[in-house]
Amino acid sequence: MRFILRAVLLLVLLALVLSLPSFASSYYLGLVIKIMIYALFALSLQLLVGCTGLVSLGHSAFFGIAAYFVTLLSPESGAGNMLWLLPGAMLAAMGYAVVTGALALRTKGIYFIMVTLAFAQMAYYVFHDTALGGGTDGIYLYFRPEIRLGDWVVLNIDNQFVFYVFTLACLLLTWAFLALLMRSRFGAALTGIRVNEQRMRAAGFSTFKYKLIAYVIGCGLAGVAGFLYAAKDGYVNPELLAWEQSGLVLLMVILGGMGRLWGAVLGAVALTLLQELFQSHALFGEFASRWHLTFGLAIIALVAVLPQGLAGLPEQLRNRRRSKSISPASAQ
Amino acid sequence: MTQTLLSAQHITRRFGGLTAIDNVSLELKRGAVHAVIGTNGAGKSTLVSVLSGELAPNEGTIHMNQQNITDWPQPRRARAGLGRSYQRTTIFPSLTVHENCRLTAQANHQHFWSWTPTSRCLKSNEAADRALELAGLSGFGDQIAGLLSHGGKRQLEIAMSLSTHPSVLLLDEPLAGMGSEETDRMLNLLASLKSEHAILLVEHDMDAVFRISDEITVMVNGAVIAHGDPASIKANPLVQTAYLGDDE
Amino acid sequence: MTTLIEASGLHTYYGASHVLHGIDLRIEAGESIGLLGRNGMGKTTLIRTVMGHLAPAQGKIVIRGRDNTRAQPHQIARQGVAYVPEGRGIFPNLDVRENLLVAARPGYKGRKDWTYQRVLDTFPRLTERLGHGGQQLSGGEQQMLAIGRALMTNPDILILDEATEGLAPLIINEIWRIIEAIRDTGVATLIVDRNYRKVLTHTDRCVVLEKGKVVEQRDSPTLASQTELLTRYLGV
Amino acid sequence: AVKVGFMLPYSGTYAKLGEAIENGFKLYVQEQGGKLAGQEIEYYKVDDESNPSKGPENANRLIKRDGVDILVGTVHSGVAMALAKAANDSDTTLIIPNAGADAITGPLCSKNVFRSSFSNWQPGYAMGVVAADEGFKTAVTISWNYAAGKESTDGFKESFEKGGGKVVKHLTLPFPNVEFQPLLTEIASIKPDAVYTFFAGGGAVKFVQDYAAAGLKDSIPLLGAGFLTDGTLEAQGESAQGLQTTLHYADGLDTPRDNQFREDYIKNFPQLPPDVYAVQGYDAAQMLDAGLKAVNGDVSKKDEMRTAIRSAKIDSPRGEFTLSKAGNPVQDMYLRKVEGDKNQFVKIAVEKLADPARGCKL
Amino acid sequence: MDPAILLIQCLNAVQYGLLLFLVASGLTLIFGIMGIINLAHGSFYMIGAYMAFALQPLVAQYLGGGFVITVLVCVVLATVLGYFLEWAFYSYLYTREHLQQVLMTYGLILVFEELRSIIVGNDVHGVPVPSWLNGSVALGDVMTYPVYRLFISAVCILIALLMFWVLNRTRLGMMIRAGASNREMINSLGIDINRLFRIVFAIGVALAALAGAIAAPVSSVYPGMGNAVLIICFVVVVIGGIGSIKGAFLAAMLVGFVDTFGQVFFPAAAGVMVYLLMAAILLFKPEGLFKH
Ligand SMILES: Nc1ncnc2c1ncn2[C@@H]1O[C@H](COP(=O)(O)OP(=O)(O)OP(=O)(O)O)[C@@H](O)[C@H]1O
Ligand SMILES: Nc1ncnc2c1ncn2[C@@H]1O[C@H](COP(=O)(O)OP(=O)(O)OP(=O)(O)O)[C@@H](O)[C@H]1O
Ligand SMILES: [Mg+2]
Ligand SMILES: [Mg+2]
Repeated sequence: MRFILRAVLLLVLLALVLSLPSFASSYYLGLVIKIMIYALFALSLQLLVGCTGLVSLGHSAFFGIAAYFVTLLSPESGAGNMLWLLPGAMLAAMGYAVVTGALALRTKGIYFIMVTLAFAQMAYYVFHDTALGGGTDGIYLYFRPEIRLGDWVVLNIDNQFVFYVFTLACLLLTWAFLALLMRSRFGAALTGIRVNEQRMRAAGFSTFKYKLIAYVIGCGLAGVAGFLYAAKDGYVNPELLAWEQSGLVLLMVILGGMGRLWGAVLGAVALTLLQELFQSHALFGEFASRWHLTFGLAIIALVAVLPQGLAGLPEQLRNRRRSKSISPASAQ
Repeated sequence: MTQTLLSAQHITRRFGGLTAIDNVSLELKRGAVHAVIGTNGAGKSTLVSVLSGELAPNEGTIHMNQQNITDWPQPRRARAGLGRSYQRTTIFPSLTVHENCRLTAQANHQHFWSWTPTSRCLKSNEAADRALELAGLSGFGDQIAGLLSHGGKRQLEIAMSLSTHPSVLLLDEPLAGMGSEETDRMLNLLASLKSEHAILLVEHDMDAVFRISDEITVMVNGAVIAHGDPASIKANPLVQTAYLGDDE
Repeated sequence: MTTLIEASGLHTYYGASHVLHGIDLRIEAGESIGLLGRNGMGKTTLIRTVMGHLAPAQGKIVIRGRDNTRAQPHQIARQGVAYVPEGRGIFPNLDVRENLLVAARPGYKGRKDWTYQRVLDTFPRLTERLGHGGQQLSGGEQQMLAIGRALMTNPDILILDEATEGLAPLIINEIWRIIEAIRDTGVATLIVDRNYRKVLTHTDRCVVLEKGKVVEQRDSPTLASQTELLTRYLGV
Repeated sequence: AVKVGFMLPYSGTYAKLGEAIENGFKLYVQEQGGKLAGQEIEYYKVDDESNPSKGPENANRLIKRDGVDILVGTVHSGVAMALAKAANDSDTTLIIPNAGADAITGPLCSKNVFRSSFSNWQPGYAMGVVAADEGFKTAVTISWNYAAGKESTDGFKESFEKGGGKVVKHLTLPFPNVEFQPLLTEIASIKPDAVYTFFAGGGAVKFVQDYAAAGLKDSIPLLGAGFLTDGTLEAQGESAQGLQTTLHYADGLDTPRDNQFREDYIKNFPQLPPDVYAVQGYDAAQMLDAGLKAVNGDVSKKDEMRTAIRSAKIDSPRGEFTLSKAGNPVQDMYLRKVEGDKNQFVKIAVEKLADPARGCKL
Repeated sequence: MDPAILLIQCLNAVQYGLLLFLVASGLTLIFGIMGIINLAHGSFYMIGAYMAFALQPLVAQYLGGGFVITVLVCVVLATVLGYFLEWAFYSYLYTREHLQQVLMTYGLILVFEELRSIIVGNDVHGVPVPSWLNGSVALGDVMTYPVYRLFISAVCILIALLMFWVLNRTRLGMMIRAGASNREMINSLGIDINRLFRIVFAIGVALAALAGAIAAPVSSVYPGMGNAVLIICFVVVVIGGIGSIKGAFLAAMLVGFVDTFGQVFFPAAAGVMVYLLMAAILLFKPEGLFKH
């Protein structure tokens, strides 16, 4: 019963998502694409933060490296081939992740946060201070990569709708992949490591290996998001690697709810839409240019009422209802 | 059958200026419970950590099944059959009791690219069930581990150590916080495990120690002051003044 | 004799799970009480409720005649209630000396029986470890520190939850001696310990809990002789 | 009606500049009776936060969501790059009222992109000429390690060395660090004849203060691109007095056109001084007006409109200017000197200075 | 390099390091010791600086005081603000997941920054150096060194010593550290942890504001100034080892030296030098220089 309900819900959702381009303007389609890219990005971080307990404040580095990778290696006069650009971008991100991850994982907790930040800042300054990627001005990607076999163009994502579907597919694949991963033994081990690493080692798990693999996978997926981002706007800038960007995606994960995959997606949707909402002159008039204020207050309010993030809301309500039915007793 | 599974020679471990373990040697044999007792701060927990690979010794070597494992990291030793429990409870409070054990049991089935959901991993489910049963927690499988009472958590701690089918068990005060009933059950369990395992038992409960152990090592201030069978230890005046006291 | 603590009709929940089912407990000044019961029967929960760490859903806690049901733990502590928790609660980032000194305060009505020096004299082992961080202590050392720290508050009642857990027999005897000494100074004690025989010998009265209810309450010597009761409730 | 989209910083460091630009633009439209070429002007606004990584989407808010005909923006070079890309992709006409990135009217120049301000190269080049004229032989350049700084100091170097001087060292510090002390010590140890610098906003204030506090101001003249002392004089106070900068605008130009502009501006926006940013906004509106007039307000005739803008002669408060092929003003660069709270006009440093537009294929 | 110049650069490094410590001091308390990840710390710094700017005329007019009175007024107001904020926003976060604090303090940054824009505007403003500190000393033949910077250094050293003393030598310090590691236990010992933490938080805010107010004459006040110092403050606290004043002080010095000489000797890599330093230190000492 529950399963059928879910399946129907899913189908309706899917139909809605697929028909979106027919009624949304190209701007809103773009907005949805952006949300999906951030959702993918947040998902990749959720694997680290929520699932493995590796709070990284340097995740934007991998996003940015992949974005720069496609942009720098795409030909200027025609579309590049996604068949190697996408894996290449992922590999570039993963390569940096292997090196920095192996080092950063020697530390724990807040120190890990800061070391990841440090490595991200290093990457940031490479693009910011050298001419490699056009310096602070950034560089353009003139043509979205396409899938090409020999001379046969299998998929061209130039069209906004195609790009939309392509992004959606990437998001869903990533989501499904992570969901499977977390249900597998590997995922269970990650959960164990998050909760109590000492015990996992005592049981016989080489936790370092697990963490490193999770880290590299997460960073590779961030690379996918970076690839899509570069393809979406065709413009990359060092600010893509800035710590503010890492902070933003971390906020998405926290707001959405840690440890639950769909929390990351919810967080990305919520944070992006809130920004959009408060910046809307149509709704807020002149006050829209003071959107930082409303946005900030909204975040504070959300933290206040959602101790477990958006994804924890149903559980929270359930608990509330239950504890109402019996007389309440709260631990302090 | 007395086969030596684990032997440690001349282990020394220092923390800064403090020598927590001072030239300690001991052997763990299949079929025997080897108790390590000693004053508080004698270095017993440190010894367990050194044997299990959590801490590196400053000096000395450790052999397991005739292999030199001194340089092996802890997970590798664990996979080779070395299990330990902790003096301070280290469980996964957010998971259920059964999941706790299943998770540790999976250490024996780490196939990276196996994608079956954990809940359907038969072998580890079985191992978990068995371990819970042994530790006397079979009815509690679905309870959230963090909500167990202190004693319950201690039992779970043991169950988790057992779930990986270790051949050598290092138990750091497994009876602490357990009621008499559970203590009894635990001792019976140890007695039944003895035939297949080599067991190192760190414990302050002297009744239990003298009841179950075959061999006792007494440590004071990092050094071994006595070693022998329970009767001789009980009679040893040195041990009495340093550790046992003149209990009624 | 005046009544120090009087708890009546306590019901305590953890979220949805109902743990204490209407417990009454009275402690007179200077009295020594043992709390017995199997694992998970609610001993710790009762203590934490009395200490103000858990809010009872129903019931009343009265200390020295004043209602303290909704009082914060620090307010309870300031009325002369000292607590040595299960698991000790040592401050890992403070050294031994600081762990003791941070707790120092005159007791109710300015009592000052326990000085830093007296505590150290009581636990010579701690004297050797003064500069060590709380985290570096062995289990037994930590336990001693926790008791010493509780004494630094010059309490009228000392609540000991599994105070001898993980201690060497020698030390355990020492601790029972100290408990006895504390009793002699007129400090009330509330003791939870799995060694029920020791509890019975070192207390005036014992309360037996089962599933969050008081099922038995007698003079310790009387209870000690009732083997079949003990077997029923404690499984011995 | 013609839809004009402002993509400007309304928050953060550059918020004030955004405001001035918008004011300037609106002032011109108001002077024309609220209409350009007979068309009502509808405004749309987006806060670009001076964040390039949000640039493309912010640009698309205006282009795609609001469907604007003309884009006006922005201050930050990186954001302007994003804006230019979005404008190119959608073939929207863009007028840049400040950002000076050389590339926009260089290798990335495009038929639909114009600038009413300057290229980073221009003030630097002008100052190089002045410095060489004054007989300085050696100079040190200093800026943040970012594109704008590099472009400006390169401009200076080009003309200064052409004039026989030598830039002995280019000092940089990471953006947005403001701990200048080590570099000031470097300067003191090199003892050049002059220092040329490119800083703006808070960094400019601090640099000028630190430079004076380190006692260098009296021994080594400090030269700069005009932003060093524009909108920052109140904060810089005494330490800025006498500094020489080059820019395409100055106080005390004393032309009827400029006096009129200033009077009107102060009347309309009493709380803000008429500054170079207001002029740039004002001229952006003039450029748009020139284009719209040529097509009688029909914005769909994009090519004609753009050709008209490109060939227009703008009667700016700063003095008349035309646009180069690449869309950048060909304008007089002024040497100014700080006197009180004014960047007082001294002389024309270079007449009709055109950006070389290196790499532009138009 | 000429030895005199080298010496001056060392002075610059020390001075910068001290300034960093001053800004990071409040963070050491709030983040390092209480364990609250407070992103809004930079905002408190900004608020201090803007208060110094905005209150100066008012103080002169109504209290007839100069710079010192202004700074004192800033500190008092900041303490009140901190006390209020802890009560209103932070107090209910202690029992939550640590990262929730990140989210909320991020919200606070936005609010503070926008309020600043609404109240004071977006201009850059200078804050005059008090006249009695307005001199300078000659260094070498062309350079001079402002007395005010020496004054800042003196204040930094004073604060460092004071903090060290309070935290390590006084009972208040013990209570703070104890409360940071186990709130429930310190509560059981009769100490009102909520009030204690509220006070400590307020002191942390006051320190940040003090740093802002004192640094204002050399840094001027400008939009976004708070966020610019935020990350470097965290770097300082973390390099030093969380919870260690001594460590934070040393780390600030190290960062000062690395940054100064990085700019001089490796200008191309100046941006990454500090981060390289942090990464290197944490890789060899995974818990900072002085772990607690
Ligand atoms: N990480 C550490 N750093 C410094 N000293 C330590 C550390 N761990 C333990 N010690 C010290 O080493 C000594 C031995 O400690 P250990 O925990 O092994 O004792 P133990 O025999 O298990 O005592 P108990 O029976 O009380 O648990 C103690 O004095 C303790 O203070
Ligand atoms: N934090 C908690 N949340 C929910 N339930 C809890 C929690 N702590 C304890 N319980 C439950 O409350 C009951 C009483 O626990 P309590 O710790 O009071 O028992 P106890 O008598 O002290 O046992 P022990 O001798 O093992 O310490 C147990 O069933 C336990 O599972
Ligand atoms: Mg031990
Ligand atoms: Mg208990």
